[in-house]
Amino acid sequence: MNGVLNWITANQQMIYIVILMIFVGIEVIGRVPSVLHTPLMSGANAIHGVVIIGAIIVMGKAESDNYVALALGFLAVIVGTLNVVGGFVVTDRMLEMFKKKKGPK
Amino acid sequence: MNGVLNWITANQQMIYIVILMIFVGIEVIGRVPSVLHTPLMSGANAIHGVVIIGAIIVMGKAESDNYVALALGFLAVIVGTLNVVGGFVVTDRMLEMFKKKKGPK
Amino acid sequence: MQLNILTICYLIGSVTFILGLKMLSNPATARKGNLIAAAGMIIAIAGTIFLYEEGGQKLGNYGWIFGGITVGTIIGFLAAKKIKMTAMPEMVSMFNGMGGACAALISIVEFNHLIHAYPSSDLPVATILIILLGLIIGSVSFAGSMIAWGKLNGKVKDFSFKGQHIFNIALLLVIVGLAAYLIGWTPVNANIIFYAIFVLSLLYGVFFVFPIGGADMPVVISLLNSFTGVAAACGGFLYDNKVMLTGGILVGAAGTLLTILMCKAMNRSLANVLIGSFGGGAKAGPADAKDQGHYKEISLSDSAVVMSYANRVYIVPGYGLAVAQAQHACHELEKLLESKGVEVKYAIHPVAGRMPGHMNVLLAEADVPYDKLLEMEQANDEFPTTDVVLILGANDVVNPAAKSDPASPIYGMPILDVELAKNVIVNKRSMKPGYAGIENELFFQPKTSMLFGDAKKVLQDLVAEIKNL
Amino acid sequence: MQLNILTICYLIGSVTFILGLKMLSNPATARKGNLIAAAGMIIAIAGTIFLYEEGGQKLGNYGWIFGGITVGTIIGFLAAKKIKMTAMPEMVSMFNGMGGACAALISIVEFNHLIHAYPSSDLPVATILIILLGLIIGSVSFAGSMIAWGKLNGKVKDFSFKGQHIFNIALLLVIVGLAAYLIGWTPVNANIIFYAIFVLSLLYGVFFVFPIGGADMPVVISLLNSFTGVAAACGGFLYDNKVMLTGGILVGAAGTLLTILMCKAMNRSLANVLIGSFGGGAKAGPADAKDQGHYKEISLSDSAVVMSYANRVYIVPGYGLAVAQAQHACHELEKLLESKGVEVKYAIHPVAGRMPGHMNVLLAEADVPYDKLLEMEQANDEFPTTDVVLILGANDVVNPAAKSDPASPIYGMPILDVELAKNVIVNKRSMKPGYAGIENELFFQPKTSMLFGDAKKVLQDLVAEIKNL
Ligand SMILES: NC(=O)c1ccc[n+]([C@@H]2O[C@H](COP(=O)([O-])OP(=O)(O)OC[C@H]3O[C@@H](n4cnc5c(N)ncnc54)[C@H](OP(=O)(O)O)[C@@H]3O)[C@@H](O)[C@H]2O)c1
Ligand SMILES: NC(=O)c1ccc[n+]([C@@H]2O[C@H](COP(=O)([O-])OP(=O)(O)OC[C@H]3O[C@@H](n4cnc5c(N)ncnc54)[C@H](OP(=O)(O)O)[C@@H]3O)[C@@H](O)[C@H]2O)c1
Repeated sequence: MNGVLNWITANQQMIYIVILMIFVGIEVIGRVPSVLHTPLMSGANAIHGVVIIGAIIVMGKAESDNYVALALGFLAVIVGTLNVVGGFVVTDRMLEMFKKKKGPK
Repeated sequence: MNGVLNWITANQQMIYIVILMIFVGIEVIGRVPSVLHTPLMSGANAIHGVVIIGAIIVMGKAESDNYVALALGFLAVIVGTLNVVGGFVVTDRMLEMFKKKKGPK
Repeated sequence: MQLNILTICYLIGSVTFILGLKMLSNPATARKGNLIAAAGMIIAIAGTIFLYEEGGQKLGNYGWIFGGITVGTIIGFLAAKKIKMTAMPEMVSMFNGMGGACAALISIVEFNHLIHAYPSSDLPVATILIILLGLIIGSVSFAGSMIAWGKLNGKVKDFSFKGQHIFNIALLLVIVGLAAYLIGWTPVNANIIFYAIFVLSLLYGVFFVFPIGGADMPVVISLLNSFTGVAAACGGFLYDNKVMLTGGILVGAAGTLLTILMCKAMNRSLANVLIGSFGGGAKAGPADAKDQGHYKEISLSDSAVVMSYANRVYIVPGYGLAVAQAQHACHELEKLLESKGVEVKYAIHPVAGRMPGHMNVLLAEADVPYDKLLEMEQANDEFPTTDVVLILGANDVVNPAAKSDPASPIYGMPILDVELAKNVIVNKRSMKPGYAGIENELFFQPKTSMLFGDAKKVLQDLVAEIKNL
Repeated sequence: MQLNILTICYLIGSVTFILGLKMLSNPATARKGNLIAAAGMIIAIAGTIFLYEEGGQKLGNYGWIFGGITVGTIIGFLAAKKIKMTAMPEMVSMFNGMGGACAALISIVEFNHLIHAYPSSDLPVATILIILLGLIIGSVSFAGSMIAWGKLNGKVKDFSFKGQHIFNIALLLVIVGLAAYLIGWTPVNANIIFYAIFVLSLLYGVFFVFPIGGADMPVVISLLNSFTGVAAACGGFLYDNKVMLTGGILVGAAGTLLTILMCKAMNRSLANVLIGSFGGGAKAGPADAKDQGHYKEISLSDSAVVMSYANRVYIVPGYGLAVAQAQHACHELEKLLESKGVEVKYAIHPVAGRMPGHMNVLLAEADVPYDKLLEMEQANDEFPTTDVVLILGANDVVNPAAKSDPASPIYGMPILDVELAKNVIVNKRSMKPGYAGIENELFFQPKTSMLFGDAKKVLQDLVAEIKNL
């Protein structure tokens, strides 16, 4: 119990950031029209590709004789990049179709 | 320049909290109907009464022979409380008129 | 241990503030939201009093603290309860000023601590900076709110002199300059400079609000409100206190947006409000009143007849009704007509009066049932089937120029389309323009007839007339 | 110094993510939003590669890093470019899975570091906890996304066994139990347990998605999407890395809300989707098909005539059009009719097809000009003046039960009121129900005539017929 409390105090700023971020995440997309659901999902998908940063760090810290770490890290970087690049490109393609709409607008 | 950078890194979590809070503040009231403008203003007014906490701390830390500090602190506590109590009570009174509306709803 | 619990109290406080504000922006939940925020506030305050420590050192002077809180609570509670509903914006302004004062006082005390703790040659820069911010913003917000308060209850008259804006900017520059000097050069006489800044900030607050038209006070108050929020946030930095920081920033951000939304509702820009160019317009308005053709008047007795034999009468209340304090007389008339089988409703324009919701508050005070108040869209749908529209001291909100004349300052503002009704009776004291200071061609339309006089008096006479029919 | 710049890169990243997501939720700004977020991502990644240090120690293995990034970029770019528009949800699911895998891999490597650094008796609890969270959520999201991907491109069939849900819950409990054991008791064989958790998590992901109907995959993908977000946030905790933390949480929160919004649009509850009770409905549906009275059929040639002599023909595309890949044939018909002076438009229901915007994507692929697509409200206004409505493989979205029958699972969902038009021609292969698995009385109305057959084939024949008129 006390441990938890100490942890909370120690990480209170982190906790604030998390809570506020949750509010932002919810509020920010509150008004999305349903035709945008799929592109929005796809865009969000690309954003969590930020996990790649973790992969890069892992990779960069791996001792050059620790082949397991190197291999896994390498794999992680690849899939992470897939998530980022693929995600943003697919989203952009989906959104092309809204281009025309803007014209008349 | 460098000083600023160091300051940013040292307080990065604070900065995150401030930035996120700004987003939250803006998003959260984005859809308010104009008839609620005044009560909302009044409610927000009550909330910044949180400054009273600062007043309490000042008051509580004042050496008991430092009469200036005591007097000013005492004054601060009073006006702070005015802001908080008055603010919430007025807002509540303003909002009474929406009570009836809920009935038919 | 206790500090941990305090952290959680503050966490709860911050979250309730956000939720409260969110709920406050929706009619169905608004009241609950206010209470939730209040609850969070109590938790945060109680936590501070009993759990706060600095260097293992608890707070002292409990007597003073509780004394101050008690005094503040009693005064605040009574003031808020006693005040007339229509005078509430004044109250808000007053309380906002108190918040600003509180922030300023904190800065003063902390500054005194500082200059006793350190030789004024090496004061901690960051701390001084925050203290100064709190002082300046707090003082401006305090002084400004007091002027706004005075204007709303008529104690202070609008007043501006040539080059006022230049003067204000100059004043602001001096303040900033002194602050920079105090921080950068940390002079020996830091003390004097500090208090100079304090006084100048108060002065700036006064001159900032002075030139702005009394009608725009709601907007100004909302702006000062967000100032106070920022001042509170400074306190949050000073004590590394999360709930002050988040609460302050939250109000700062939301308040700024709200200010902008308020201006939008009257479709004006914030700059336009602050520089108050409407004042100029007001003078220009009546000038070209002549070339508007003729208007016809209607006698009390005729109006009495028209209304009591109508099926549906809609009342459009405006600022004039508030000025004349005629809400009760108006309710009288409504009840009387209803008793004669006439359907009476009120068409409420979102920015009728001088604050958002002004008419709702006004009529609520006279116990007009809420479901008799129609919002603008709804009313506009029903005007075509309405026999008589009675306009009581409203002007801009029924001005067709908002639709027809792109040159008009109110062009683009949605209005109540009273022309759709069969007859329009307008009560005001003269042909003078309203807030926006512009002519209203509605008054010159064949459908329209004018019923001059003070709203209260006219309504009372109308009631008498109808009784004697 | 460099670390300071890195902090700022991360700050920029976080803000662009928020702005990007905000802009993505508005048609006018969506595309720009996506690019902004992408830009922020690049800044954050580049910053990490060149500026990140740990204990004054820069990152190494640049060769591997750039190699991996290059490979990933090429594959990802090509895959995203080559894929057919209609197959995009699959792609999203695939990429989402990759993100999950990445999170899981990170956890594995970090865990290995840990057990070499510490005797497994005193592993740092908090770190382990976060590592495990990343592992579990990442793996579930990876495995689940792969199954969803398989279902969408038909490689994996729906499959469920009795007590599936119990089994899943049990599985989950085991995982949690093992994790708790690993953290609480830090046993010597931590290694084995860790990998057991890994495997079981993958398994859970598979069984979590298996029983859910293929049609609900968009919802599931959105849910897994938010899972991956949380997994990424774990990484953020692990490295005390703000951009990972904020980005992850942002997606976690927004994704969860989006999932719920998607369900609302089809008006179902999330629980209902996950437990997949619609499947049951599907069986129940056709049973009571008999007592629906009679429907009339129409011949190809007749339909050809009716349409080519109409003034206004509206096409209602549905899931069937996508199944038949008939979008090009459909565009053919449209152009042909237009050349005959018939006004042809498409009435798009927000949840027609199997993903939001499915029809827009489908028709966009056949280069149907965007301004030919009407949104539901608009279309419903114009149906009364429409001669022929041609329904191509749509069913639920034109089912009057949504308005008339409170018992219906789709009751309350807004629909296209095709009954308002003069004639309705329905093309589908049989009388079978659609996604919701319920009868559609529209087919039995006098106004309606059925034109059976695969959409693509029928459309091609129609074109031929009309040409020979
Ligand atoms: N609601 C807000 O938030 C807010 C805030 C600030 C400004 N405003 C602005 O205020 C305006 C509100 O429009 P409105 O139509 O309500 O008011 P208005 O346009 O200001 O017109 C009020 C009218 O009432 C008449 N009047 C004044 N005292 C009267 C009395 N004792 N008896 C009878 N009539 C009296 C005046 O004409 P006589 O002098 O001839 O009698 C005046 O023309 C809008 O322009 C709005 O933008 C609104
Ligand atoms: N848009 C989304 O986000 C989303 C996501 C998940 C679920 N849904 C749900 O999916 C449904 C969408 O409604 P909908 O009307 O578009 O589709 P639907 O109700 O599923 O009906 C599709 C119809 O197309 C016919 N069909 C199938 N293959 C065909 C072919 N090759 N040629 C001609 N017809 C064919 C089927 O009848 P036959 O078998 O007799 O041919 C079926 O009745 C809604 O219930 C919605 O809630 C939507």
